[in-house]
Amino acid sequence: MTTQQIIFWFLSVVAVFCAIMVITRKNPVFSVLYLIITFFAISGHYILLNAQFLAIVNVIVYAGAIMVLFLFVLMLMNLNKESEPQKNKYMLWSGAIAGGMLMLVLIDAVRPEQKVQIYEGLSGGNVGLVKNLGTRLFTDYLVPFEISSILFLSAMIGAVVIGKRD
Amino acid sequence: MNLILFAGLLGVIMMIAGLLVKNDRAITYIAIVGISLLFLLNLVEMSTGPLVNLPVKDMLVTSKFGLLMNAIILMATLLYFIVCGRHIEMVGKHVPEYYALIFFVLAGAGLATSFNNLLMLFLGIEIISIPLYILTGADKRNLKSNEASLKYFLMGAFSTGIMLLGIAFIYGGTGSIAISKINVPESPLSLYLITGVLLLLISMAFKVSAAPFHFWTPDVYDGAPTVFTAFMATIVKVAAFAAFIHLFAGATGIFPSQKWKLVISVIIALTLVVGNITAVFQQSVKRMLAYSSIAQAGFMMFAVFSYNYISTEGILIYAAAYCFATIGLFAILLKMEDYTFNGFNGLAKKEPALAAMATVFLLSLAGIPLTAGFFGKYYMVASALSNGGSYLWLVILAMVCAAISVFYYFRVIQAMYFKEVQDDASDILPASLAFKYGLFVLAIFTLAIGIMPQLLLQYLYF
Amino acid sequence: MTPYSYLIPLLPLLGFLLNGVFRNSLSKSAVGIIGSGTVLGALIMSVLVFMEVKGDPTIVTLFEFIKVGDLSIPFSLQIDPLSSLFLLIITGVGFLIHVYSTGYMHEEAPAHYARYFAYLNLFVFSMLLLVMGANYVIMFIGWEGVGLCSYLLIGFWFKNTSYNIAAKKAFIMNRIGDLGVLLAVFWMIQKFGTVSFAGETGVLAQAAQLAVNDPALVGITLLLLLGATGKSAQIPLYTWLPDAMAGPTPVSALIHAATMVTAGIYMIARSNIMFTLAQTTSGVVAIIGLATAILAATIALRQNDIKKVLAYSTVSQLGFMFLALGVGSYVGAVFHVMTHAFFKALLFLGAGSVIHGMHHEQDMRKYGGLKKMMPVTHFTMLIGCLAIAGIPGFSGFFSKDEILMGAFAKSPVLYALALGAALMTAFYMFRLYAMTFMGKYRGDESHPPHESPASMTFPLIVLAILAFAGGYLGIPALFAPNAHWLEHFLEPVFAKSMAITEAHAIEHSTEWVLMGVSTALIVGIIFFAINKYKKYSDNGVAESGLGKVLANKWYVDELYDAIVVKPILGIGNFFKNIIEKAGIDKGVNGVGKGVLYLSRQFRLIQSGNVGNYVLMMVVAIVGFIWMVYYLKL
Amino acid sequence: MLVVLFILIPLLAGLGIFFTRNEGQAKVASLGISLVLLALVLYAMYQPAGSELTTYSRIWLGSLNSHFSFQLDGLGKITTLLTAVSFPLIFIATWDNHYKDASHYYALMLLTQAGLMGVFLSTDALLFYFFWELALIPTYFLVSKWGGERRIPVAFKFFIYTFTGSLLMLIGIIYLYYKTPDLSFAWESYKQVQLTFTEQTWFFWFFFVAFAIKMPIFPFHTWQPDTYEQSPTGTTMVLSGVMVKMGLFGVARWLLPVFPDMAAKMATPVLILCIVGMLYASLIAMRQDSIKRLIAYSSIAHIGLMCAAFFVNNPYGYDGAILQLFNHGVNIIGLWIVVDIIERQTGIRNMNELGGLAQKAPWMAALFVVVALANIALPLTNAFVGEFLMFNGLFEYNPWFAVLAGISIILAAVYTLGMIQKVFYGAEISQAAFKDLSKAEGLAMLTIIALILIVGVYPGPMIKLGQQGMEAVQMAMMP
Amino acid sequence: MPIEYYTFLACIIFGIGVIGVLTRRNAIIIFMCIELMLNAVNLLLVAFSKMHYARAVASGQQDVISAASEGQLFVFFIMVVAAVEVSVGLAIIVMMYRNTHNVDINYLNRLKN
Repeated sequence: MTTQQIIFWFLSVVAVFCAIMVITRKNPVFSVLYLIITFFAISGHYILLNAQFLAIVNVIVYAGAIMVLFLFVLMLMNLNKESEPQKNKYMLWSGAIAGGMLMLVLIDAVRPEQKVQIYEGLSGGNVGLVKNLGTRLFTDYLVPFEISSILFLSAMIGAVVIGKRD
Repeated sequence: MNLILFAGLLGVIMMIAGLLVKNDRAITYIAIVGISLLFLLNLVEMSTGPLVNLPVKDMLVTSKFGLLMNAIILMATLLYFIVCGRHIEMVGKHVPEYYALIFFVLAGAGLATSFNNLLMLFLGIEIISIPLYILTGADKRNLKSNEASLKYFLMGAFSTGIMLLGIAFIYGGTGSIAISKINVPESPLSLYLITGVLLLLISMAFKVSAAPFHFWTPDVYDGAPTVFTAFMATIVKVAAFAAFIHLFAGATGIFPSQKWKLVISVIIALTLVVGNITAVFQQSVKRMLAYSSIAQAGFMMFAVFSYNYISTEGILIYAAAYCFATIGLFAILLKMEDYTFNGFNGLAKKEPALAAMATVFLLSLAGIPLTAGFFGKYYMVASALSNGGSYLWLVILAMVCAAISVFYYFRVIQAMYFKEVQDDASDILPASLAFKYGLFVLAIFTLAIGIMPQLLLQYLYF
Repeated sequence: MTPYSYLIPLLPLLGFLLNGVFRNSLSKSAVGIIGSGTVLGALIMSVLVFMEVKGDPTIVTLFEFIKVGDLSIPFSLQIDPLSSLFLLIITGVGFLIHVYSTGYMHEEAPAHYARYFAYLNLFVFSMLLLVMGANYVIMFIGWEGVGLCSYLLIGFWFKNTSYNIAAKKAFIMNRIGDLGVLLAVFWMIQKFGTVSFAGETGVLAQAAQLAVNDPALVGITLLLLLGATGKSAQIPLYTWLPDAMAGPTPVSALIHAATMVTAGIYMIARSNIMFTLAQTTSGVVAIIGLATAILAATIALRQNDIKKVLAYSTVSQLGFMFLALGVGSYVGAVFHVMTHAFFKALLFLGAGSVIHGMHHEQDMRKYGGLKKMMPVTHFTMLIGCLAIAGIPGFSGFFSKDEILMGAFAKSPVLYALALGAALMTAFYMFRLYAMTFMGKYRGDESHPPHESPASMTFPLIVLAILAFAGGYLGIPALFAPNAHWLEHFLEPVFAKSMAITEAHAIEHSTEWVLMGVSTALIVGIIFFAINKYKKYSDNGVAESGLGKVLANKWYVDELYDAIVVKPILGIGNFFKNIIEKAGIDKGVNGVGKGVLYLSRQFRLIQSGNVGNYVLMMVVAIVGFIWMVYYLKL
Repeated sequence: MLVVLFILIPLLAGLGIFFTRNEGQAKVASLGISLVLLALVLYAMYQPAGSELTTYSRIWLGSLNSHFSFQLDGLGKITTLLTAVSFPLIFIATWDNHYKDASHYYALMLLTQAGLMGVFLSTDALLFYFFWELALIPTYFLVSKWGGERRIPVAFKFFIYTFTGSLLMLIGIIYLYYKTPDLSFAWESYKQVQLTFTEQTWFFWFFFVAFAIKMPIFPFHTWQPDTYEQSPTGTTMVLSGVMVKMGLFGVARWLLPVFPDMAAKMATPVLILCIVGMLYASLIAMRQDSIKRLIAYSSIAHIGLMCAAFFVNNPYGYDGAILQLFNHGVNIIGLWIVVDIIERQTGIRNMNELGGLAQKAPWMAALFVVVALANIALPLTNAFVGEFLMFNGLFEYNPWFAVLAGISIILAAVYTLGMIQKVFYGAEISQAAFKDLSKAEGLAMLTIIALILIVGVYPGPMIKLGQQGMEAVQMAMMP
Repeated sequence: MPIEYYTFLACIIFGIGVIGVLTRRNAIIIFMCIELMLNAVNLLLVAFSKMHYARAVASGQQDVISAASEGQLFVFFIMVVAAVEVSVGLAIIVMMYRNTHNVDINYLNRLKN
């Protein structure tokens, strides 16, 4: 049991546990908080897979920005009480079963014949460093990078068109 | 790739125009000018090549198919603006924003027809979808519009998740997200690839509203403001199909294999049956058209099912036929005060010209000869049969469904020509001259393609 | 003259067209002249042709009618002894009846008067075509043509629905027979590749090569026989003839006594060789003939409508002719056709004259004592009765005797039965005579009967002469050897058959005895009948027992109605109401309904709940993954 | 070149007439056009086969190798002649009828004629399908706009029924296209298609069903009586006189030469279907009260016989059928003309409520009787020649079939004479005034009767024409 | 450390997300579950990128990082899109809430059949 394995297992357990909590908590606020923890765990995985830059971005963007946004909205609608009436049992179980089925089928589908080792030791190289990614991003991936600006523009307009009171 | 660039640009221009110009009609004119420019640019690109060359690093690829698809999309949009512009102005306060969003969607469509990398596909689909979420909800006071928008958003996001999982697995399988690299890799990773492709296929099926991933379509089309429904049901759907075809045109490594054929054939069968049969009993023409768009998607899926040169030609003709006819019908529907079939009663008396053109569009959708729709269906069936007699059952099913489709398309004709108009019938909004000419052009296109499909296809062959 | 023989049918056709097209503009006299004149012309032509006729047939081909593959059917006419003889009978009797009609139909409105003569001419045309046709198809044209004309003439007074129904019945019964002829023709085409009578390649020549009772031959002849029974009113298709008396009396005389009904005999005589070879069929022919003769005679015993009596007697006489054909005495048959044409036409016209005199009263019970009031009619009628009864010296005697002898030659039983029929004939004919002319007048005195105009009595006289003298064309060898002119005349037609059937020569002694016996019996019956009915008075006692059955014609019509007509109509209703409406059409509409039903159900899947939508999508995804991974392809 | 005019003239004229507002103009114009067309067709009759005038071919869909190719061969001659003859007749006979939006009515009629001409002339499968539908669409509008009270559902049933059949045929057309040696829609290359047994079976039935629905053959016939009853009579004449012949024509042109072996194999089932249909329809016709339905069912019986004759695989059947194809068209139009007059004047369709018309309208009665007699194939009428040959062919194939089918002759006599008796004879039921034939109607009827008698007495030329038409079939079926 | 550990982990988290979408009624929670799905995908991509790096090293190519970095860059773009979706999605939800004072998807049933 090497250290990485210990860390891996630890992070995985945390991630899965919190994910389950996310979908089971009655109170939306708790869900958000658990989701944030999940994201932290996943960031941990990123570091383990030496994607340091992504790990940081994940924490900042997701856990930081997005989740806070969620939190704001929840507060704004003050749904922070345990307001949500439960779905009827039938829907609940059928949903759970269907999702579980999907999970199992996926897992089974992607079980390879023989094992593919992905790392021995932390010798990760500099793939995940800002330098490497940055150069790639602004050379090969320039076009998509620029184009994503259109996305943001439309999101902005969307905020205006939908959000603006009139 | 001009399209992407300039469409984005025009979007921005519209936003600025929104600040400067206060008159909605002027906005519409600007938009029409803009779209015409885009169309001309596309023609230029078709003949002489792109105006500006971006350093695409083979993220994008221009193909004759893609350019022709763009041309169809742009022409359709142009006519759409001409016949529906007035109604876009009526939706709400943010007219320039609506146009801007539409232009962004066109940029996405441009991506969809020219991507050479799954990342670009992903971005394209998102750029198409996100403005649509907004347009769907554009009629803010209307609860149906809200509901449609939220449904569309939730399910769209879900399908995005599926698509991303698929792309991730493809990446896992091939170590790349470039389309050209998608081919069967050495053993241990092939499983990832298959799963990935399947999930990608499913998410695309969602975007083109093929059963059993069609559930969002009727509700969203019904709830959205009718103008935007027209846009979604025609241009956007065609763009999605372009992406679909383009994807499998590139990924020849794994397509077509019997497994995929089976999967797709099941999807087609479900789509045809659900779309056609459910449409029969609808009372609102708008919702009927939503289901008919599902049914037509079932036919277009044939192009994916049997990917060959016939289906490439076919999807072009089908796209054009479907776009023009459906836009025309929606345009006429927009003039109606009541969207039920009875609203059409006696239209031939009140507006013979409209009725005649509506008849042309309906016949085209039903696939009657002398209209473009016939050749659309013809090519689809032909592409399926050109690979031999296996899957004959699918073709027969398709034909039976085509016969069923007559049920609901001809209900409109019967209403227009043979039903007497009741005295309490709500009369129809006045139709401007531009509107009539626009419709007329649509009808002419429908008939022209129906008699001489080459007019459209020639470009592929020189 | 023979090359122009196509003018013979053409003239009446011309008359038909003139009278038909200008029926509103022509005056009655003009109509009568055109109608009778054309037929007279035809008669003259026929006589001229008759003069020239020799043993072997002459064919006059007009044009190619049908030419398909190697089958060629020319539109050609044939002149030979048989056809020329029939030509004379048809045109002769036809002419007389036209003349008679000018008087008889005189009360009709001009338009209808013209229509009547048009039909009559059309009939003569078809009949001539029938006997002149040089192949079975042309014959068939005439064959159906006469059927049509009889239909038109029976329903001449079309205001009266029962007449129309009688006409319809006649046509349909004939159609049944026609189908038989048609099938026979097809069979011939298949077997012989041609339909022409004459020539080495002709049907008859080829048939002559076949073995006795060759199955194809039997089949063909049986089908022809079906046709003949239809046209000549034999069992089982005879019931239309008595109803056909709905038509004007001259029509009954011409069509339903003298000419059309003999078409069947003509056809069988024409194809005699086939029948001779197909002995099975000949047997059937003989039996049918005899049965018909007896059945009809029994019915005639108890009829009170004068025309009905004559109608049944016609059926019975036709039965005699069939018997003759069956026993192979073709000459006898044709002979009887001729004599019968004379005396039966005479009788009908006489009856017509009586009816005309009695203001269209046909019930004999209302007659009586007309002897003085209509002397000419009475006298001619008497000759007719004697002739049909077969009193020696009158024409009927010779022909009937020849038939009886032929029957005896085959078997005494046939002879006995036939004789019985002949006796009944004598009885009912003199019952008719007595009830009509003897005793005292039973009709209403207010308008007493009167003798008919000359235009009507003249034909009666002519026919009376013929009815008396006609027989001397065929004097049996018994009286004077080789005096049988008719036999020699028709010899070439029947040569082949005669060669096959070994002639049973009956010793003259037996022949004398038989003749004596029959004559004695007949005379006895006649006196019995006269005595029984000259004092006839209508004692309103209803018929009972056998008499009732006879009066009701053995209930044959009712039987047919029950076993044929009703079931067919029933099936028709079943198809119309059950299979069509509730079966096929419901099924077709059911498809549409089914689609609507499905549609209603499918709409419910679109529940409007996002949760359900996503759920179904997930399930579908699972399903597809399962398909791809676990479905072995 | 000339043949293109056969299609173009009515097409363009039809489109033009749409915009005339005045009924008289439309009437005169359409009659004139149809007469011009008749003249052209008659002229073309005398052109030798394959001459410049009677053939036309231009590339149409390059990528599909489909041609705009028309040819006037023997088969085409008979059918185009029928089309060209019947339309003037119909226009003349219905001269006194008045329609609302008359211009549209006449325009649609001419469009129908264009479609029919195209069907009969095109030698390119795709083109054939095009015109097949083109002929259908205007009819749909004609029926459901100017028809009787139940016109809309009835017309719709008719349309969807036929459309479904033709879609099956479309599958067949496309499939065969990919089996042709040179990937073309030309009739010639379709005849060279080689198929496996299963393929043949499938597509033979696809084509047959499409044609059988059009003819119609039992049990695909249920659209027909309703449609005939509900359509405006002019349209009914087109439908029963010419349009149902499309099915028979299709059999002769696209079924037998393309699937000769299968046609020979499947002859017996097809014949059984036809003969059952004949008896079935005749028996139902006997029980009809509506004169229109009676004629409709009798037409089913006759069509069944023709279809059967196409499958007996001997020259008698073929020539008889092709000849009868013309005769039946002429005769049934004659019947409808009179029915139309009666219904227009009395408004009655039920025969039991009619009667005694022979007194009021003697000429109409006389002429009708002639046509009716032709309908039951009396000798010296045109139908006799045709039916004689057809039954002969049937007999050659199997005597028992001939016997069974022959029963329908008797039944035909029963119901036809019944109709005559109920309608024209007997006492006058209604005392209302009844006009005899008008000049126009008389002209039409006399023309028809002239045709009946000429063909009936001297059928040689028509038979020759038909034989030319069936040469291709015979070559394919009996090499 | 074999790759399927990570694939399994990703699939599990993804599945949990799906289950969440299916079982919850609160639109916001559902949306969060979708974010969970996206994160699972991100994790998967990063793992794959690491795997491809290892394979490249093992097979001794000189360009060891290009394949690997593609995956990570893709994750970057996914985050971009996610951000956009969130902004739009929350806007829509808020609009909905304004009109109905409710974010329960079971009340979205005006449009059906």
